[in-house]
Amino acid sequence: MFEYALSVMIFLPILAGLLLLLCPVSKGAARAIGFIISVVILFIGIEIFLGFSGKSGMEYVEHHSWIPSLGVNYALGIDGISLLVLVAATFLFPMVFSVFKTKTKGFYGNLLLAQGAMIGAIAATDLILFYVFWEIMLLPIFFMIGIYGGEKRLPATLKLTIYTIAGSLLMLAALIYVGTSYHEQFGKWSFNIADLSALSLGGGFAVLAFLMFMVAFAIKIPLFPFHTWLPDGYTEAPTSATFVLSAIMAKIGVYGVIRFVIPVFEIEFTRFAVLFSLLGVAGMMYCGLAAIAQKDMKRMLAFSSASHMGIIALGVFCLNVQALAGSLFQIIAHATSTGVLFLFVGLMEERLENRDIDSLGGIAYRAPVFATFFAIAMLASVGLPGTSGFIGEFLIILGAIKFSSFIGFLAGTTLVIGVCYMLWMFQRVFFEKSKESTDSFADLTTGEILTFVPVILLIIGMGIFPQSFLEKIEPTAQQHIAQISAVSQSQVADTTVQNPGHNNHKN
Amino acid sequence: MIHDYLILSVILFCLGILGVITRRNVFTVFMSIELMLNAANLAFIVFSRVHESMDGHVLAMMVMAVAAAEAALALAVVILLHKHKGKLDTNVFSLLKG
Amino acid sequence: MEHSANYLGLIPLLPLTGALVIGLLHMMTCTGKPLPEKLYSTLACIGPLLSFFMALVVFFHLRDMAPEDRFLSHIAFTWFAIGDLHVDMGFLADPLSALMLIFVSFIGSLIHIYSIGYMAGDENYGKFFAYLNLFLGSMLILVLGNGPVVMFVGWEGVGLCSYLLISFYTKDTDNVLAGNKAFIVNRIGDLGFVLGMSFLFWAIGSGGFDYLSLKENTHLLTPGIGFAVCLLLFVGACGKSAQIPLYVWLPDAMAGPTPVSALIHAATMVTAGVYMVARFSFIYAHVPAAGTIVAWVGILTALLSAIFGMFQKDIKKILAYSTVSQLGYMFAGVGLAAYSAGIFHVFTHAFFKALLFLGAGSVIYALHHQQDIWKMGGLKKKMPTTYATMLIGALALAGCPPFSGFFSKDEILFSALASGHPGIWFIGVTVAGMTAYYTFRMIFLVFHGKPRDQEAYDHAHEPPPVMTVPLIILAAGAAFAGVLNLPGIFGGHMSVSHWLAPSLVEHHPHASVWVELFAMLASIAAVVVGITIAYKKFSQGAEEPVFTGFAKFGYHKFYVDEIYNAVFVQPYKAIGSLISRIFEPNVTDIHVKLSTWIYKKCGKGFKVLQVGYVRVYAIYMVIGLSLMSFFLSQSIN
Amino acid sequence: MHDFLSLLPLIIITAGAVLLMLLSTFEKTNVETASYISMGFYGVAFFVQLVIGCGPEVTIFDQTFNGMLVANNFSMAAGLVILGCGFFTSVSGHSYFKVNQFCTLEFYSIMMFASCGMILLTLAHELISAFIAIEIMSLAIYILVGYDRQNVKASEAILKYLMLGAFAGAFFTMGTALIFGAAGSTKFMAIAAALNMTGEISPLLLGGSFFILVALLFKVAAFPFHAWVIDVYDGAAAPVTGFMATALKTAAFALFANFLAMNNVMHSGWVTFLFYLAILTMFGGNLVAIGQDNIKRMLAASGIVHSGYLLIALVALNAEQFSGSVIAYYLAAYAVGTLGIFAALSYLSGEGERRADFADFKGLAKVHPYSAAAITVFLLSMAGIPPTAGFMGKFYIITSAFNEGQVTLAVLGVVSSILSMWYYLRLIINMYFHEATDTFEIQGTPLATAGTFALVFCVFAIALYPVVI
Amino acid sequence: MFAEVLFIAFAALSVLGAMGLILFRHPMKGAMSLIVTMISLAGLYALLSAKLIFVLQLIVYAGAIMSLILFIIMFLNIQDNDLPVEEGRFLYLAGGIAVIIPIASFLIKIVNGLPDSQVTIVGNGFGGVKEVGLILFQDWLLPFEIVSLLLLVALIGAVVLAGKRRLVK
Repeated sequence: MFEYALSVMIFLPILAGLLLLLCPVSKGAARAIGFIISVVILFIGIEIFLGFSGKSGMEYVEHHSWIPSLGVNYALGIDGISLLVLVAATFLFPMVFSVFKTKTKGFYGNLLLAQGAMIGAIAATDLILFYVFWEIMLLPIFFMIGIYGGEKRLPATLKLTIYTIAGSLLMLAALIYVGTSYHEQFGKWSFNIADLSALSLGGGFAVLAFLMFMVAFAIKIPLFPFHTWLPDGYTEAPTSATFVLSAIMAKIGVYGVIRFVIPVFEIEFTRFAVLFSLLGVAGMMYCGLAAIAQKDMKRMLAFSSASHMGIIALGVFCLNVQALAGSLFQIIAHATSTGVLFLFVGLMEERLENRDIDSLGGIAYRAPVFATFFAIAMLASVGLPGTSGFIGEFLIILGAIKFSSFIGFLAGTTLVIGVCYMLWMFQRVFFEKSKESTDSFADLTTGEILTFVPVILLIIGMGIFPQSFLEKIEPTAQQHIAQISAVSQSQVADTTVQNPGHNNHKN
Repeated sequence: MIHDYLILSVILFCLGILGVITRRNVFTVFMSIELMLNAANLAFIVFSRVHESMDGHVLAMMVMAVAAAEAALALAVVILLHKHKGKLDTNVFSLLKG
Repeated sequence: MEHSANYLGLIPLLPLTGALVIGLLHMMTCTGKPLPEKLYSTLACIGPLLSFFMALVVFFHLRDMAPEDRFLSHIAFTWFAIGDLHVDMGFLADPLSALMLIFVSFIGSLIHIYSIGYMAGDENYGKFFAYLNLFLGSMLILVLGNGPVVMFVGWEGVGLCSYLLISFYTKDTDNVLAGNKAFIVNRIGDLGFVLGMSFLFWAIGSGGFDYLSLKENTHLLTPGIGFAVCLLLFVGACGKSAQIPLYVWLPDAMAGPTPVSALIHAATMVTAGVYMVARFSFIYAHVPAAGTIVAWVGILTALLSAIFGMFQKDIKKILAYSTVSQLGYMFAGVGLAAYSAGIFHVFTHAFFKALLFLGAGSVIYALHHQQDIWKMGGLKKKMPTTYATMLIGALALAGCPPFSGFFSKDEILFSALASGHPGIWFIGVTVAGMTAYYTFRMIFLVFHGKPRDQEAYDHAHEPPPVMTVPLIILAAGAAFAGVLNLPGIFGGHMSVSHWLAPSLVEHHPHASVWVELFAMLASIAAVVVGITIAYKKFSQGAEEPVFTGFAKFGYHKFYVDEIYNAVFVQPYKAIGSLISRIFEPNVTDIHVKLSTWIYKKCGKGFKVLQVGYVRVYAIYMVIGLSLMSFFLSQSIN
Repeated sequence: MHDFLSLLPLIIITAGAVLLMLLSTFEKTNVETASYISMGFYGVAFFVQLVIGCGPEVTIFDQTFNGMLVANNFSMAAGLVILGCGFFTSVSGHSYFKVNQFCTLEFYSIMMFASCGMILLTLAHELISAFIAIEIMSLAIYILVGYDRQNVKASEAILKYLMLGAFAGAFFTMGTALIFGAAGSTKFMAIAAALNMTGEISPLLLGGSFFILVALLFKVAAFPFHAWVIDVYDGAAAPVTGFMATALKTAAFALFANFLAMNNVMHSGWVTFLFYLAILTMFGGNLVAIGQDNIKRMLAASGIVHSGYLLIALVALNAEQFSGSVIAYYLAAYAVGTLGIFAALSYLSGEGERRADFADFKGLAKVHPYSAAAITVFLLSMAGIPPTAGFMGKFYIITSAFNEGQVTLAVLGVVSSILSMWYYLRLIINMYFHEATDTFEIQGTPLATAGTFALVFCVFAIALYPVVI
Repeated sequence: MFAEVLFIAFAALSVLGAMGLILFRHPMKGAMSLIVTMISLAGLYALLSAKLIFVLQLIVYAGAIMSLILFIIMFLNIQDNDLPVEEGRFLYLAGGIAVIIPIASFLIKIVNGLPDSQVTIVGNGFGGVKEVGLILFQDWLLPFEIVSLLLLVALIGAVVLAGKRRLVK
């Protein structure tokens, strides 16, 4: 039954999405179909999560030949790295269908397409297949922003699309380079990630290819200074698209780094780890600082999301198992906190048609349930212990300290920076005197409460019982780190990475 | 001696190019192209003579045939253009640009 | 030897459950018809009282064990484990935490009861109790946690609750700002805590990241890392316990309801820093230099806030500064490795400060939220119970023998002198005098003399018993708690110190009885001087003075808030807007803008080249050809 | 017998052309019938071509034709593409000429003659036959371009194309003459033999092959011989533009590849030259395309860019074991996308092609969602976004470039496709993200619409089952 | 010797004719000078023993094609004021020459790299009708056949483009 679970998860939403786009279906029916499909996917996702044994290998493997002459396969599988990302991509979608009632069928269709493509990108173990899904998932987002976005959507869409496509095309070149190198070294074609990790690359172009990969992922994550598409994109996008972008798509960027870059480019990765971790930290601080000055709630959250992504990326670059596991955990924690915050803002926007922080106020008195939920998600996003946000951030900071005390210190400042803008925003929007614009704000309906309660419970549950998640990802994370440290010790024993003191000096 | 023939062919060819790029009269341009074809023909004949094979002659004949066909079409086009504008200046036809 | 006690987990869980239940009830009903207050108050008090009861059980359980293995632990579940890092959601009760546990739950319960009266009629009655329960639960986690990470949960939890409670009256922007400030400043401290924890883990944490394992591995700690860890942890303590330079949030935190001030800012949350340093005594003992820094920071904080306290006119602000000042003492104590003295001061301070705050609350309650002491006066007659209890509290705070404050404070000052820090001792004695002065300044202005605001005075009355009874209980504690740690000089056995000894790594300075006596007399003298001056100046209906010179400087708290605002807050916001207005669109985005610009220009340029003249196209071809031929003719010779 | 079978598609097409030519003398036959007839012939020829398949390499009628025609997998695939292009052009012509009534029966006849020349071109392994085939193709295309005699733009287009085409043809003859002088023959086999003898390209051969390359580069609109293509595409009718953009390019590249792959010496001699030209072509094309507001002009410019990619494939081809599969696949992918757009344009652009600019298609998605979606698919395919055929094509080309060590070219190819995103997206944005101001009435027959959707299917089918490789 | 003199004469004539083509403003004069070039080229073919081509050059090229061109020129009745005013023609010429020099020098370099040899008129039927015809129909059957196709296309094209249009509905 679950032999083809991954394929079903990929193609069920894609086919349903295409059907919605192509067939004349009413708005409500489209939403219902989308909801049902996403719930089905959710159940399969839960089943996969529960059935996942947590050993370090791939599970739920599917393998079919696609382009034999180049060794490209339709190969799917899930391991500890992809599991949580997959969970994020499956768990959160039903909410979108349940919360946003007013969109057209094309919107729901695109949403389904995005989900299918994302699951495809997460589950693919073949680089080319991954790339295919990676590109496909941008398309629905493109249309969603362009058609349903805000006032200034056109430049934002263009910027986002061209930016990300530019990145991914560079990645295409890099991954083909990797494939041909494999062909040269082993005499046969393969783009399977397990095979490719056996590659030993060297020389100038390896570095270039590595950087191309990294740029592609850095744009998607987005890592400073490649984040400039994000504020406009996130702000102008319809909220559910923002949610998809922030909660899942950005994570696939991080996931890509872990899955595809680390195993193939161990040496380059260790060599550049300091640089990239600095970028991660710089992005965290930069976006965090930028967030405080925002007047638009969504834009503020956009910067906040970028800021958190900086931390998550940092965890990947720290090259130890705590930070890596922290990042993986934070992937889903961030999806449930910041992602859900975007949904909340979307709700507010739907009700008030206003996101301007200064013109809001006193929502907590009108909508206590909403305010409470918002506060919980917000606290999770600032990493309060007992919520999902803490575990990941703590592990990342812990790992960063090991990696370099200076970077660790800077990473720690996220605790302060995040809380500043969040509290200030919360104060101005939810507290203080209620204003005319918010007088009519209605609290969450029962349906909406039912939608959000699972997530809220997940936020808290993941904060209290993270081990059930961590134990599934730990073996793979251990294996990854073992692999990279073996290589880095044998080949670049004297590089900067091993010596935090030296890093301090360098920075 | 062969050199002289070939150089003559080159000169004619280059004069043909010159005609194409410097003149605006449709007729002159077409005739310049004919001149280039003739230069090529001369080269065919010369090489044919060098290799002492008559393949070059056949090739030259083919080129003549092609030239004839092209000329036929070109003249039809000239008539067409003349009907439109009454002029044979290539610069007159610059609606499509940018 | 494992002493397991499953019920340990219940102690924090009970108030937390209460918080959840009350919170849900309140959330669901607050827009409609509110539920009866009785329901909330009953629900709210069950948890803390049960916790207190269990704390007593823990205490007696521990007492029955041999002193050297007096600990109970309970590991609920593995919280998270990655690589070497293994963190359990576990609880540890040893003498130190048991002591904290008892008074936290005890005072917590009392404050809950007091709040029933104080908050009566508030529209957010339920919310208040939910927060209060949540706060108590977090505090209990903090105290009971078996390792730094679990402690951090409570640590952040109380920070959150203090934010929620300080900004309880959310309609007023200032309150929310005060709450924000508290949370943010606390977070700065937490940053230190987290970093300290991380360093600690990488240094000695691989064998287990709970106190007991860490204690066993302390010898692995290198002095350098140890020093860093101590300082970083102390930064955390500074944040939570309001020490220089992070004390600024505490006075502002008085914006919350008065029971909150009592609970958070007297008895429990602010002492967390002291508790933490004592908890890590095994590390601080390892690095004495760090302890000295802690002590100096503490005593300077004491001095600074005593100065501020002398000039305040808001009754709660006075108490707030006195809290900061007393916390300074505590840090001086724990910094000088007199952990038990410090903890004992925490203990006594909890009683008298809670008492004072609740008493102040009564006054404020009676005067309809009037907090300015220059608008009070002569309340002695109207509110005798309050007056009597507060007087006891004031005497304890001032350090008058034989009240509790005297013994605990004296213990600290004595160890300062004995361990060879006369500077600290001297400042400590001075601060004692100042404390006496401003405490009695408050007492005299509020209760003595003539009423300054006749109308308010006329309406003033003693609060209901639900509020006065806790006052009386606390007064008893404030008066007699000192007995628990009576030094040998008075024939006592230092019971608290002995009780705490297994949990702490401390060395007792040995000094002669004369030194002890001298120290005691000196501080008594200082107190007497302080009270006398206060009596002279304020007992007979003094009028509000206009501050000038140093007094004005002191009244404005040396303009520290303004300086912080100018040095940190405004630049922070300025950087934020600089980034988002100028940097983001013009600098970071420059590669996008530039490439777009070049791209468009090129497009225009090539559009021009497409002139539409066929001859020109031929010329392009020929130019291309001729360039190519030029290069090709280079290749043939 | 196989020799004859290999020529059968060519014969069928020629027969069709002649038949239509004869029919045109009868008043009774109308244009629609003619388009059905041509569809039929194209279809039959396509399937014959498909069914015959091919062995590795067959010299057709070795004795009679003296080894001038060689069929192989590559020519077979290119032939399929050309026939497919012809078929779909007839399909879109059917609708187009319902609205734009300047068509006569000869249109289809000439188109089939053009296809005939193209197929000859894919088979030709001899220079003068190739030249004649080029001329058959070109003359036919000239006629098609200028078919609308009332339209001064069409006449201008034919003038430009004819003049420059003949100019390039003159270079081809000169090149042939020089090669004839160097090798004593114009057959590829003989030239290859001569090259193998010397081991390097002699100056005379260099000059000759240079001129031949120039002519071919002109035909494929490589930089700097690209300027004509934009104006000519603009001036020609949409179906014609589609046809010349795809089939002509396929045929020209077939000859190009066959010529270069004649042997290793020839190929390696020109690698550097083509390397720079590929770069220039890609970037030049992109920069031209950026500024265009007219869809056909943009597509013309993007065609230049695609020629650039194909030049990469030429640089990276392996002359020792030439299969041409990468080029053929890319050509097919490109053809499907481009034909699709032109098919859509031929029923959407209205009478006299009044909707030609990007802005004219604002809000198309609101009125004709399916057509807009189809155009989007084609554009994405041309932009190389998976899972379309264009992506696979690009993937193969970059892979082959890497595999032959042409790293720089591969990377620059990628950079160029980044640059090209803008103008492809621009049309999509216009169609989807604006409100409709036009009613977009569709006159004519539904055939072109059907053809468009068939091509959408092809885009995905080719991508997901890359049979050619 | 005689051949050389003839070559020089023909070459000079042909170059002069070509220059006339480029320089004369009126296409009629250009066409006349092109005919000069073609005839002198025919002479050169004769010198190269290409008898058939010599004949064809005279008949087909100089005769048929050029008279067709002349006919059209006269048919269109081109007046002086119909002609483009080509200002700066000589400037263009100078620029054009500058552009062409690399091409020319490239070609001349190639030519100079070839071994030179004398050309004498060969008898023995080289270039005769029969010999060329045999080759044409034996070796070059394919080009010959497809040229017919080409001519057919050109024919139809001329009809379509310049002929009388009858629209078929």
